[in-house]
Amino acid sequence: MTNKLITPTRRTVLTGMAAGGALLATGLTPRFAQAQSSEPIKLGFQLHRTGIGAAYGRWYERTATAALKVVNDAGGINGRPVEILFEDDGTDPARGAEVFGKLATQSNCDLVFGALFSHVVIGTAPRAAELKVPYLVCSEGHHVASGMLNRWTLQPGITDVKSQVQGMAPFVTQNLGKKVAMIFPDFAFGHDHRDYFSAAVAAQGGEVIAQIAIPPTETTFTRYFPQIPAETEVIYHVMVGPAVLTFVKELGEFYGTGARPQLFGFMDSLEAVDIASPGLEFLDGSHFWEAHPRYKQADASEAETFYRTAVGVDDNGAAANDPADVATYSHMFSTWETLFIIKAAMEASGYQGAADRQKFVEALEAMTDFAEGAEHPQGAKTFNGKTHQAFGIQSISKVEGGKLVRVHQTTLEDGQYPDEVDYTTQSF
Amino acid sequence: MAAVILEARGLTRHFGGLKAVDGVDFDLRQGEIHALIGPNGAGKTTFVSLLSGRIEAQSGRISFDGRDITRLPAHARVRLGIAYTFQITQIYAALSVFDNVALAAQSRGSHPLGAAAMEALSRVGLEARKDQIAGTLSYGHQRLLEVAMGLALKPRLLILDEPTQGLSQGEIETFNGIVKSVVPEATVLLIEHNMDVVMELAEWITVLNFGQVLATGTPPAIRANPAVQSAYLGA
Amino acid sequence: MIDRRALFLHLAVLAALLAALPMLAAYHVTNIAKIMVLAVYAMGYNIAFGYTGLLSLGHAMFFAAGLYAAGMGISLFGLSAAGALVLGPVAGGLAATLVGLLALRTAGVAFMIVTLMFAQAGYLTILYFVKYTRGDEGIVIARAARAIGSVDLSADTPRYLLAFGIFALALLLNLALVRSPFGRIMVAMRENEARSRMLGYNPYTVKLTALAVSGVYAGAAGAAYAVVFGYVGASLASVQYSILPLLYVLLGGAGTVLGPFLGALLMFYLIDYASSATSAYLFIVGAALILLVLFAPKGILGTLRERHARWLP
Amino acid sequence: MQLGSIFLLALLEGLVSASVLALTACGLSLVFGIMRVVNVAHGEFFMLGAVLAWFTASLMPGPPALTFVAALVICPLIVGAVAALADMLVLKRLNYEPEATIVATIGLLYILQQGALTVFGPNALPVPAPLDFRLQFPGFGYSGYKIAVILAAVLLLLGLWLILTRTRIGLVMRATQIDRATARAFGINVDRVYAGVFAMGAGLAAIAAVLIVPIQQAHYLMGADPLLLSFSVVIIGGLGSLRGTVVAALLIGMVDQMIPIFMPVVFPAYGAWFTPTLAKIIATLVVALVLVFRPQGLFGKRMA
Repeated sequence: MTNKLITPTRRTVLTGMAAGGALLATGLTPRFAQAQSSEPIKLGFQLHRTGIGAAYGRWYERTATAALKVVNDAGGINGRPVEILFEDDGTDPARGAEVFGKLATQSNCDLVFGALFSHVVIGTAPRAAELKVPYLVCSEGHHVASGMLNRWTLQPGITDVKSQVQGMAPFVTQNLGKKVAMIFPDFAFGHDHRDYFSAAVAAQGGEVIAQIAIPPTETTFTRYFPQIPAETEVIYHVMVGPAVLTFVKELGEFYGTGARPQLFGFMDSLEAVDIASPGLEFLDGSHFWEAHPRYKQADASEAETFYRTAVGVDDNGAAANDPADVATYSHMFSTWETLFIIKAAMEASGYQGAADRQKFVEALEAMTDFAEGAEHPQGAKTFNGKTHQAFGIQSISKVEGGKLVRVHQTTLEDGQYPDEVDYTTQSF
Repeated sequence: MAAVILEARGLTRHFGGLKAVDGVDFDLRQGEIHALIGPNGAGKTTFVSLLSGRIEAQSGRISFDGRDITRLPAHARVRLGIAYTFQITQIYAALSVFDNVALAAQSRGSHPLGAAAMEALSRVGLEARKDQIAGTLSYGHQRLLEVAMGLALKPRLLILDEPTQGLSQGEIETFNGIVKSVVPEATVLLIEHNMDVVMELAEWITVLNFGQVLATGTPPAIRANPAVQSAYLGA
Repeated sequence: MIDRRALFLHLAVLAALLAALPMLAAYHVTNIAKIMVLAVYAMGYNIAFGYTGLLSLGHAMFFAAGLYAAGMGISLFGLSAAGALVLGPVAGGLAATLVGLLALRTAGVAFMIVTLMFAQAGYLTILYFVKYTRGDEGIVIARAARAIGSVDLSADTPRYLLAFGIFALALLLNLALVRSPFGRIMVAMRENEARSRMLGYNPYTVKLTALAVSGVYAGAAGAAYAVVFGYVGASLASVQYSILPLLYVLLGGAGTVLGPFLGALLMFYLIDYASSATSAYLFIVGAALILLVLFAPKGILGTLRERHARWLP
Repeated sequence: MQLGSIFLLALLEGLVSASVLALTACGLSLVFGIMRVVNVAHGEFFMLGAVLAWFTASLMPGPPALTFVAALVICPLIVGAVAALADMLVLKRLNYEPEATIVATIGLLYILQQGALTVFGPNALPVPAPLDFRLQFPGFGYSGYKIAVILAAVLLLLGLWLILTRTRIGLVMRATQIDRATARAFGINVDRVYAGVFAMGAGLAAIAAVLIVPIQQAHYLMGADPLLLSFSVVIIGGLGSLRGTVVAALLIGMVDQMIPIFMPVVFPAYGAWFTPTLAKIIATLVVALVLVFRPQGLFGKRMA
């Protein structure tokens, strides 16, 4: 076992002294210094390998591993090789904090990144501040930009939900309809959608005429559909968890082939689910938000093609070696991009080791733009150092013949909102 | 004659169609040793269970020392001074002999606890075994421990349900001595099959049959009662 | 009445925990602090289950009562950390008393299911009041609030010392409780309820008292968790957090004072080490439960007491 | 929607969930009634049935209707075998001591859950419905398969009832339930009966799960909900009473479906503060209170 319960033991001190003595005797001290600086940079990854987030976790791990290979092939960070240590957090906040501590203090990782589920992020963030270790989350929650977390927690790789929702609203009201019924899970993530979308729709002159909250433990949904008012023009749905497919299927059965409102959904509902699954035919013609289009679009950039190949995803957004293994494509790019941002910020701050962690955060806070390219295949982004939040371009795709085709892209301005916090005024 | 300490009137308990106890009137006088006898299934154990509160009466009334206790739960009756020892040995098998008796003494608020517990143990001759785990005692000793727990409660009424069952002759003699030493400070109600024990100890006997009182009186009177004889002999 | 050897053993364990602090790596300082807090929770569980024989599947509710009393007290009402640590046990005891008043009308299997149902209702209640609790996401307690006087409880050493202080107090009180006359009555209730009733003890009040004490422990642990680790969330009120103390107690030894700590220590590190090798740690928890009830129902210290050290409390 | 349509929809949805619940809860009730074992892993047997249905359906060639029928036969058998094994290896050795068996079945729950995750992965696994037609009612459309589920469940429950009342197997099971020792004296192999009953209980959960997967998909965390609902059903119906279980399943299944459907119609504030989550809280408390104040259930007689 590599874990040391009590440090330092007499034996490790003795071996250390012996090794040092040997080095001095053979006059190899200069090479030793060089060896120290070429020691790998260790990045901890808080992974949802088990628990409710497991479907995402698998793809987060694959994407981060692919990005790591690209980084190392290009010479690593500051000329040093990079390692990622993956540790399962069970998608549980308490375990998340423990895992963070383990990665930071036991495995001596330089920083930790990768968490997706909001409760894990929120449960872990205090630990990051206590240990003064940067924590880069890939969660799309509004918790970072809302100011509830701390200076050590940042979300530079993916847009937060408030911005996403706000960016969507004009398209929905202008193209689909002005009277919206919302269906969302009755917990914090769903409430974010409810609150921010209702406000954004109102600002566009539309109206949310029904808010249907569904309890988190629910497995069937038909019984909620009669609450959708008859005059509804658009149904906005955002469901998460394993029951989402049921939700969509039941909605399809409910409306059948008859006249139905327009459907606008968040891709969260169908991440890792094949659009061609039995029962989903009725989604044809409906619209989805996507952060990153799952199906390779006709105008896909070179960077996009490179990214797909590197991660091992085919043109339909499934694993290249198993077409039934559908990716969580709309979210997983965040781990890729976050790794390149880590590289950029470490190089900008001249990061050498744990002592430079604060410099790393400051360097990241000073960043403002990420240009589209192999490092940012999802698209260009701005980064707000004060709120620690990145803002990117969102896509709206339409289901056509069992595939998702992009019909609209938001601009960076669409998703802007006034700052709610200035982390840079907080002490480290 | 001494004052009546416990009085039951019209006490009834049926189980489905079985009239286990059926309108029994019963008096117990302060300081006596009273035996309750009757054939198997006569309702003796049910009757004392009603007195001790382990089973609730369907109708009738029980008063103890002038106080109506009919609706009082069992543990509250114990606190009033009605102690009950089980027909089937019910000791704390996993605890030490001392702890068994201490639990009884503690319930009465005896102080100092240790001395009170040891006194009860010495009255049944188990003081040397105080640290032994109760479940490892011989059967006879377990029965004596059961009695010691009853004594440690310092009861005003001690109900003993077939206490000598399974005891050797020597143990029965010890037991008889213990019971005699309890009165007249306390009163004893004894369910017993062993007629020798009954005749040696009881000052008064009540005979139950089919849930009803068949006869009641002094030992010689009961022995001479033809109804009792026919009930017992089946004649 | 406390055996000298027993007192010495417990004081030695406490001394060792204190002496270990400067020697432990940072990672283990936090871990042991967490283990001590969870051990307080498990000790409370043990008072109900190990000593009184009440197998509850709803203790997460009592833990959460302390957790949320402290967490919401601080974040919504500006309570001090010290105040939260006092409020937590009160809330835990109150929750346990309320649940006990109803649940103790049942016994055995029905008691397990009733407590499970109450805890499930408690969990859903946290989700329902999402405006105040932030539901599944939970509340982060500001670092500034996690201090007693000028001592920052989010730093390693004060955190460890606070957890140690609560643990030491809980352990010594537990020792005193089980060696007190009331402790003997709790065990009597576990061993033979009918007998105990016929010795004049009211099973309902005895069990209710034990459950309330158990709730006070759970609430204290919950409050300590909130203050020391700064996070309060619904997942800490889920069924899993009712099973956890049961597992610790079964492993360490039900009805032993040190068992819950030993169980928590071993289980925590078993899962921690296993999680680097395999993600199948649920399997380990499941297998541990089954193997324990099959082959070592008395747990480590219970078996030790039976074979070698009868004096172990 | 018209009130009549709403009522029809509520009725249909209520019947679907009641029929599946009745099958699942009968399994739990059977095990409790005959073995006096509270099986906390019951929901995981349900889950296992569902993921195995996906496995069978995706491995076997042939049209969905054929693979589905195959799954309906194969999955309960496999799940039953797993249950029988658990009974022989664990529960029997615990001598069916109530508290120890609960702890052991909690352990089993974790093991089965982890096993399903390791073998089948974390994704929701869809199974195509063997019947693919929709019924259009005034105001809403409805899956034809769901109607078939109701019919299938009724037939299966009838079959169960016949087995229990009209066959030697049922007689042996009832004899064992009344008195283990006497049953043994009459030459009944009690060990085998227990293993069989435990397998049958798990098998019923598995059948229910196979019926439901074309509607709900299989997922390794799906066992919790049926477990809690089954507990509620068995408690309300009276522990160990099959008839009570079926009646309670009907009641709970209906109420569970009807609240979100009818409350918005009759109660305008529904959704504002009286959310479905609050309805669930109340339902859970009601079940707990029934167990406290009427442990024989709403439909059972108090035992003397």
